[in-house]
Amino acid sequence: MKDGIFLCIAAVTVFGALVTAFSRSIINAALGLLLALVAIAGLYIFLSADFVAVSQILIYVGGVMVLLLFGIMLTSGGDNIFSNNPIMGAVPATLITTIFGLLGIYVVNTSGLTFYQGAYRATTRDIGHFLLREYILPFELVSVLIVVLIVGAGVMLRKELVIVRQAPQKKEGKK
Amino acid sequence: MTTYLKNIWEASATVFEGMAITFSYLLQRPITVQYPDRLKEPVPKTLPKNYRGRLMVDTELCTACALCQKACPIDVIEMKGARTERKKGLTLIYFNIYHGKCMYCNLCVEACPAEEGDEEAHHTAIYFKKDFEGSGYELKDLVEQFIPREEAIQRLKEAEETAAKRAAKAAAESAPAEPKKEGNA
Amino acid sequence: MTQFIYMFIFAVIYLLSIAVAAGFLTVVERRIAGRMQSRIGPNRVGPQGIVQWIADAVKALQKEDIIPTDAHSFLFKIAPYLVFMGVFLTLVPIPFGAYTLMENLDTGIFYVLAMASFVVIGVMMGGWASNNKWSLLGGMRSAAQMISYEVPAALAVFVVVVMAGTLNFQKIVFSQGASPVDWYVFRNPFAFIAFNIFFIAALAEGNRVPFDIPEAESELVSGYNTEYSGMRFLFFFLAEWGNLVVIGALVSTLFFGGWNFWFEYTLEFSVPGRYPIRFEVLGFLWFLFKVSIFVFIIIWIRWTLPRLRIDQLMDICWKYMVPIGLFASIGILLWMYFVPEKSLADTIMRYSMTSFGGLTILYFFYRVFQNLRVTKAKIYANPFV
Amino acid sequence: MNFLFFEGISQNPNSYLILAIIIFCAGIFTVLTRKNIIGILLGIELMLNAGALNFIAFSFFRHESADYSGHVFAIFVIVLAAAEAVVALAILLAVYQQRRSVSTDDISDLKG
Repeated sequence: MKDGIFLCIAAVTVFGALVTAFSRSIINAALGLLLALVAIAGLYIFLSADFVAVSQILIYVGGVMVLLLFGIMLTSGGDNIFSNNPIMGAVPATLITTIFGLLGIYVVNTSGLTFYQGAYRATTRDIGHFLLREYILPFELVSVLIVVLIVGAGVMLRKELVIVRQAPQKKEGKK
Repeated sequence: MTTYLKNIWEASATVFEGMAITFSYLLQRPITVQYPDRLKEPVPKTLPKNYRGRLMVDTELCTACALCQKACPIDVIEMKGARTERKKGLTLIYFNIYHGKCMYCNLCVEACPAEEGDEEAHHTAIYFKKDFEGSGYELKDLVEQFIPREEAIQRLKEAEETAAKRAAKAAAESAPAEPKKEGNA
Repeated sequence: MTQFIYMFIFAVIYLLSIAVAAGFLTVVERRIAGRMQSRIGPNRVGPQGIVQWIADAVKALQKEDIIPTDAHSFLFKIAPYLVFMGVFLTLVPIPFGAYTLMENLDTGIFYVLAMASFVVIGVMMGGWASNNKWSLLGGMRSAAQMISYEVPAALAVFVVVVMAGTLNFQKIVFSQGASPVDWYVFRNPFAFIAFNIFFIAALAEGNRVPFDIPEAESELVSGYNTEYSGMRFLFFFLAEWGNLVVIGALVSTLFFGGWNFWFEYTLEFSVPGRYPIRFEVLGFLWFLFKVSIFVFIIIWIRWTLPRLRIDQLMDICWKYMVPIGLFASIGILLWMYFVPEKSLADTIMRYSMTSFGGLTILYFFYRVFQNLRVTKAKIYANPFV
Repeated sequence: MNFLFFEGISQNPNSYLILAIIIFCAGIFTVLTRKNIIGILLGIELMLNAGALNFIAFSFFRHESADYSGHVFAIFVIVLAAAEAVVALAILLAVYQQRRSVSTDDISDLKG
């Protein structure tokens, strides 16, 4: 039973990732990514990481994917969503991907991890302890980073600072 | 800062007051009446005396003078009167009212010469009922035939017979007789 | 495998009950709206119109399922289910009693915040896939509004989490008592502020008036669900009214003691079998009572306040609720540090807050009766006309 | 490839690692073949997720119940991915305001 559910979730993950990679429409790619992210949250639950799974859904689905969809809708507005790269074509991409895949399989074969039937454990309290004891410095650095990020993103989109320059001879380049 | 706090205070206070007002409405009786089946008394009884509902014709009283038809500015009334042996004077052949067109201007009622009733139940031959539920499922439901179709056909036949009889009688009495005035065409 | 079947059966029961509750709430909302506007509301189908929602559902089911030309048909079809899923999944960890819950998740309230984000995606997808400007505008506004108001909601939840020391709903319920003095709202001023912020943010996340800009009928012809018809439209509605239940349950669990009915309830009862079943039933009814009060308040707010403008909405979120939420979350840390539980100051604060709350309610009813006296209306409290 | 025929495939570390490889490769392929900046962002998100999945898998299969460093790292990865997405989208929108385009071919001023 557990294996069956695992296989289903893994299949959904792979499907989502492949849709992201091979779909020609950007909105379909984004939705494939959404599927993959949710399925990866399911995999986290298999690995007894409930807090990380919920964070994954909260941040990716509720935050990142909404932002990405916003970006897609604001910039392409429904059209111009077919955008594969003709210069960096599929052949070199496939080559590089294959190299990375072989490398990964080599690493897996030499990982030395063994079969393990772990029980489900509640992790929230322990993660809290780890974040505020061992990893307090990175934690604080992340918070500083986020403050910088909020201010930076705000500044970057302020109207006065965007230098409105003439678009390179396009019909729609009014603004 | 003071404006900030003042805004917060005003928001909560006004929401509080507004909710008190709406809650007070929750404790009042709704003023809606449940038409048409849960009324204390039927609506026509509560209407004023000069309420103009649907047009109605008293076919017994009507003298088929066609004054109302002439008075109507938008041809709501379609009627015909002719001489038959039923009664003295003109008889109604048919009387149709197009309710969809009527604009309740009262001109036909003012023109009507035939009146009946005392001070209380006074009405002319054509008058406004206190009835307003005239909706129907088809367009032809808006045409009211006060004399049913079969009856009208019957009366038309009678009128033609009478006319033929009178013409024959007139021809028998005197050849160069004055032409009788027939009912309205 | 048997466990899986049990889970499936429970899920179906939950699904059916949330659907019935949502349907029933539509009738209740229309009746209350009617009374607040001096009219009656639907009262024809069944006694007092109580099965009006079935008639509505049957009518909607008979309608044609229209998919607009040039719409992205797959997204268009799947969006209402995503929205409904987002609302339904939030119900999983919410306890309706000591045993009446689907799964006592350890991540509890965090999980609820996470699942609510499916609603955002669904609404955006529905709006985009409709190929309609109004729908797109509604979807975008809705997404902006929901992810903005998640921030104050999370801050308010943070206050509760700090006070309870856990994310688990059952433990949050245990750490509050049954009497109003032990509820988190009346523990200290910061928790009270957090309650207000959470309630307002939850309203905004559920797209309820006065924050219903995404579906503003008069500006956007009902926003992201403009193009929907029949069953798919009904799913949006189910989600909206199911969300009412979720908001009510969340507020009453986090701040108002949850299902905790018995006054001497202790943790030892949480061992299965030790907790008497009559307390379970009483607690369930008590919880439902609290939920229905909050649902009533939400409906009541809807028929009291007008809709906000989009800039006012963002102002309220970023200029008022987020700073106040930050203030409350820092304040609660200081309060927890300096005022230990069951100290004198804590007790005084609890009792004074509780009496303050009670006095506010009394003053409210005083204002209500004053309004009645001003309008010279007779009191007619019978809810059935 | 006999790892697929293990009795408990969900308890086998290699299945998770292979999944992570597949996801990572899909991410690399996406980054390399997309012209749209947002498409490239999607690929980066996939790659980051593969990394986080590896962290969690390693943490789980280390057989030490008290060590949650992998989870903490995964959380950092998630948070930083969100941060990166925000910055990238802010840059993207600023670029779009100037150029009315999000294609990498049109933004080639520094190419020389």
